[in-house]
Amino acid sequence: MRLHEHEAADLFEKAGIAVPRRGVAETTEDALRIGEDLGYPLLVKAQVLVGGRGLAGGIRTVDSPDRMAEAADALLGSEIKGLAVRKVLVSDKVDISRELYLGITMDGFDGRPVIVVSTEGGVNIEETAGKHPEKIAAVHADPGASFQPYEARNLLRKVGIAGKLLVACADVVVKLYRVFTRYEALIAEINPLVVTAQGGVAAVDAVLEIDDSAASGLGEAAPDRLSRYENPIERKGREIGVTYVDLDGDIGLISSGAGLGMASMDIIGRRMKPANFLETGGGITEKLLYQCMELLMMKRGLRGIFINIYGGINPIHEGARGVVRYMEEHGLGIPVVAKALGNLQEETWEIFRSGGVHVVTEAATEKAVDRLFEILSNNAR
Amino acid sequence: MRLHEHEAADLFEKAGIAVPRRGVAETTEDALRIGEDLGYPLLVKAQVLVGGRGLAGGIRTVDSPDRMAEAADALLGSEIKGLAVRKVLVSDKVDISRELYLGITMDGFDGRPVIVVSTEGGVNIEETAGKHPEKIAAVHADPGASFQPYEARNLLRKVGIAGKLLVACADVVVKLYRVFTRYEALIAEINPLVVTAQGGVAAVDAVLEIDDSAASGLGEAAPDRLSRYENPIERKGREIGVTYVDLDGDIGLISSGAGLGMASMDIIGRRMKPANFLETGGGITEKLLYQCMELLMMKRGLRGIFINIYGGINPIHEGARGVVRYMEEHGLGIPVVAKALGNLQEETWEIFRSGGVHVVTEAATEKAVDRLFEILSNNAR
Amino acid sequence: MSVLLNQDTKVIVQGITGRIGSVQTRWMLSYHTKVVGGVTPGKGGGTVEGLPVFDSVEEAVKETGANASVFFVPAAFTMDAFFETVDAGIGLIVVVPEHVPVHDVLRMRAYARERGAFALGPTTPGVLVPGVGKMGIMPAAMFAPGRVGVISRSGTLSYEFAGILSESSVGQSTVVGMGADPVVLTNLPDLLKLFEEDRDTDAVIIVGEVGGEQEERAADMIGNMQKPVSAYIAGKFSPQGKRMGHAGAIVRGSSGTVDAKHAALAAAGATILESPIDVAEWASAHNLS
Amino acid sequence: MSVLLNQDTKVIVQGITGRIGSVQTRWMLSYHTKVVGGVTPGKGGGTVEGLPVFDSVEEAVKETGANASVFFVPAAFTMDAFFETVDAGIGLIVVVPEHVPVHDVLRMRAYARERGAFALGPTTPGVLVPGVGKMGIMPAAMFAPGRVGVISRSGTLSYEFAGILSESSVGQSTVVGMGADPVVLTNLPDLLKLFEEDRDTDAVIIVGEVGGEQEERAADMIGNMQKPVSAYIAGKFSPQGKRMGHAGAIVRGSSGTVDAKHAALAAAGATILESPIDVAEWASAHNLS
Repeated sequence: MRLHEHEAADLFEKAGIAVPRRGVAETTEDALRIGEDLGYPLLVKAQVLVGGRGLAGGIRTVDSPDRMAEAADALLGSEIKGLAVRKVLVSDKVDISRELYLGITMDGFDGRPVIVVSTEGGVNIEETAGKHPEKIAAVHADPGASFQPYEARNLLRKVGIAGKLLVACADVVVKLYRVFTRYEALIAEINPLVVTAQGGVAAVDAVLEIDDSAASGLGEAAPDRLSRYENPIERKGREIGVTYVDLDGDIGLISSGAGLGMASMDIIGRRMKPANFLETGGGITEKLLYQCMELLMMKRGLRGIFINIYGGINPIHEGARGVVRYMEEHGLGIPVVAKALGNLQEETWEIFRSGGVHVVTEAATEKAVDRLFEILSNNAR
Repeated sequence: MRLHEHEAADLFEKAGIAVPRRGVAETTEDALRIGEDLGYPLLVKAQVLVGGRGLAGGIRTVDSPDRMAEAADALLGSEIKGLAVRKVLVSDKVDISRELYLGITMDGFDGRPVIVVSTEGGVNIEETAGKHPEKIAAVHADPGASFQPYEARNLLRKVGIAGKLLVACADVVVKLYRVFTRYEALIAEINPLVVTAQGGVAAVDAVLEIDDSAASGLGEAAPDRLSRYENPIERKGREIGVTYVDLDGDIGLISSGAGLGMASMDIIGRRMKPANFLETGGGITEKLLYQCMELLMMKRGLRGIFINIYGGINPIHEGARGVVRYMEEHGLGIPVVAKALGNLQEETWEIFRSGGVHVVTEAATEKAVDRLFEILSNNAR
Repeated sequence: MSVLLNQDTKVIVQGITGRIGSVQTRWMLSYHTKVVGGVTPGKGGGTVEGLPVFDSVEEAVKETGANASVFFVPAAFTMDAFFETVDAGIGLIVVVPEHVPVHDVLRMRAYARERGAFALGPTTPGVLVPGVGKMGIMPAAMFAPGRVGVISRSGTLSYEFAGILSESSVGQSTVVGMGADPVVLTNLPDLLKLFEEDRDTDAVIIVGEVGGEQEERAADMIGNMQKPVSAYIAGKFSPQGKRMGHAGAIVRGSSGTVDAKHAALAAAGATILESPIDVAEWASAHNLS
Repeated sequence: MSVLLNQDTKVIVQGITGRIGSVQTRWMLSYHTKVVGGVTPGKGGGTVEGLPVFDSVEEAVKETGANASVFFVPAAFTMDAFFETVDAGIGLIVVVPEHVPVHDVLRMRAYARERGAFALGPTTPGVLVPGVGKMGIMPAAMFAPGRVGVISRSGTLSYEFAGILSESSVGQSTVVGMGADPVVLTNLPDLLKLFEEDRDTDAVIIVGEVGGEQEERAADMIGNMQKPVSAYIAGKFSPQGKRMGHAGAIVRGSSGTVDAKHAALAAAGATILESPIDVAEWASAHNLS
């Protein structure tokens, strides 16, 4: 779960990292009130969970209440890269003498967090990696151990940071690493980490992505997880405990694993368009698949449904009952093809067939998708 | 710094350990109000930082508002082992089916925390160690690493704890260890850890001693450290940054180290009585020793003062100036003997002598104490 | 022989008294796996499917001689169970649970490496050797004995590939689920090495997916292998491919896309499978049936 | 030779630019200690008392060949500096600061042991070898060269004992401050071993105090020593003897009182000194002047 900038900034500040004075506004009036408190000039930043916000016009500098009103009016309620702007962060405009980059993320292959610093802040680290790899330094941290200031200083010295700045930056690195471990983050990033005209160091942006599996994570600070799903079907999916991602096709998909779901989408995508990605994980019950059918049917204009499930940890016969019960109660009017293999596959097929589901008994998803394509082609004729 | 039971209980509860419902009262009215909220029977426990409170009459069971009023009246404002009772903890009286012991402390020699469990709760662990060593089990934890539930279960199994209780107790052990590390404790103890009639596990007492050097320790939860010094001179000592312990003799003592202070007391104690223990640590300045003199003179009836300081890390000549300035400004009327050796000792002697301090230049504290004894004997004649 | 699991593997089931643990124990037993007992703290002394239940792994090992363990414990207790199991000297641990916190996995991984234990998962279907046994949740119906090894990041896709192979009369030597998490307990190159060294395996299929760097970092190993390797990468049109954040990949310039993985694998000499069904043709071309 | 510090010891001062660090550097230099540089992060490039200041220990070691370090850094930064120093390969570390958090000391101690570094403190006056040099804050005036070793838990009492000995014309081989904290980086028995093995030491004085178990746990070592040992324990009338909590001591049945320590030491063959001044007589009885 990725936090909004203002949420991340609060956690960074709580950890002792300097963050510019700021306020969050949902209305232009709020923004003006914050402006009055803080004094101009100020930055107004759209709170949307997407990269490249600045280039997309989501960050504005304002030097008066009039400009503030203009900016807030323009941003609030607008869309940036398809995401609705519900809040703006109003923040002190810091006098910048230098911009640095600081990021911590998981190195999945190494199995350790990696801490990356660069003297090129405010731009994509990928860009720097391409153009000026010598301006980047990275070090791995040991899971379970703390990351000490001297390790941060050794890292920073590799990109030529020295003197008072060395100590000030090392302090931020250590504190950000503490945030990273404390909240069980997958990414913690400050870009840019700004050296102010006064010689201080401040986090002018704040990125924090928390591991969804980490219960201990945010504790009381936890924002409402469901509230970040702006698509109503996705939110509903989260509520019932499945991963649903809305797409713009018309073939509904239920799969019992992420890999199988991705492969199914890839195969559907060759000749048709998937309406969604849905994976149940290992928690299939009759009720869950009934609810998955409800979820799929929330979307208008589906032409067909493909169910691709395996009976490993999942009792697929129970799942089949849920699908069939939904079909009996609602009468879909569109074809359903199911490939269901593994433990208790024969029972499962029987249940599916009893409800009018087209059952494919071969292992290859390709064959099942072919079948759905044929049925839809025949129907269209 | 040792926390009061009610402070420790709050931290234990915050960590997820079950603690009986309770309230803290400073007046009998408060106690009665809490009694009304919780319902009788209840325990009333004097909040004093001393062991053996129960045997000294500091814990009472009350089954009605009348008895509550009696108990609160009797305890509040009384003294237990010389300590004033300012607060009582009013707590649910749990139905006890079994009492266990759980304690975590530093093993200074091993350099690791040691976790001790016993099936004999509610009594001194020393007593159990003497009578039933087989009912005690202990394990060391690795500093920096977490202590996992299975390690707790392995420990508890050694004293025969099994079944549901095994899992419930292991949970408490792990949580108490988390408290121990989180707050940088020197001691964390639950005695007794009670198995209730309903099969739950609850902390019926709560002991937590925090390392005074650990800044990160309590954070916002930190109680006012000064407020725990009930003796006004001790509190003042803490304020100026020295360790002062009030005693009932009449020879004032200033020493620049704990070992030297203890040895000085031991030597004074052979023929005279020390009025206090005072050690400055490594922070001597002119001002500090001036303040130390003020501190000493807060106590009535001093017959003489012995200053025993070394110039290693301390600029003792500056300290001497502070002493002499105090004497000049206040005119003590009692003899002061100083032994001051080490860096800049000659300058120091000169300053002391200029203010009428008797200077001893030999290394043995014994000699200096002899000198003070002689002076006092001569004066008495 | 086979990879990881063989006739000498004696398995305990951790979380055996749970709903899933007890059902899966039955499935493992019916596949003739040598399951010798189970562990659930606080429930020691009971039995499940006729097997003894112990309070601790230590006890289970002492009483049964177990040398492998499969986990059906809740995600929140997985790290505890893992440390306990490694400490008890168990050499092979299959961590089936999903949603184990990633920071826990880092520590479990370091713990296992320092102490020489081998582990799969989290979020793995486990390991299955047709005709010998299985640790985990793989549905027996999909598998047939043979000489092709399968390593899969996805549980369900490992069944899919085994199923397609079996239908084409291409049996499997061992099928291993690596685990689908961003950090897994054993990396792809280490698993490839086991298959390369296994005398009962003639060829290996990698079933990967978008994200992470496992496939790219396996290129060196693949380049050095004698046995033919094919690879399928799911997620070309994936809307959600778990991005592990640019900062990590930047260190080595990897991007984790399907295209990047295809390029790295192909350059190393692996055959790229565009769709799972293509594996049948590849197997036939290499005379693996 | 001598214990810990000798002619080959090249010392850096961490926190050399601080008020205490710079003054003590001057005192150490004036005692002819081979101080070769200092470290203060962020102040690299400057000089103190003519010595170069570095940003990191690594650099300091590279540039000066230092093999020992003495700390005058704030308590809160001590753990950081300690890890850095151990990592830089320094073999002897003297941690002068007081008020270092005990939980930090536990980790520092484990870190040093795992990596083979030797460390004194925290809250130690350091180590002094009369005529050779000193690391720490011991005031030179109190010491004279000779053949008696002193190990003290208290800084000021180490000066007191050295002073009494020197006045009695009994010189010292090496004086070591163990550190006054409840947990120290090196235990008493390990220090005793160094003195037992030192060819320049004929006898050893232990200056202990109430609390903890160092003296009791040294009994075995003392029992095996060839050289005479005497011991003084401060705090008979101490109102504050740091009690480390009964639960720890209970494990081994120790109580940490002066009487308990006297009993254990006497049983091991050490001479008990009732007052510091008694050390002169003991030295004379053993012909140590």
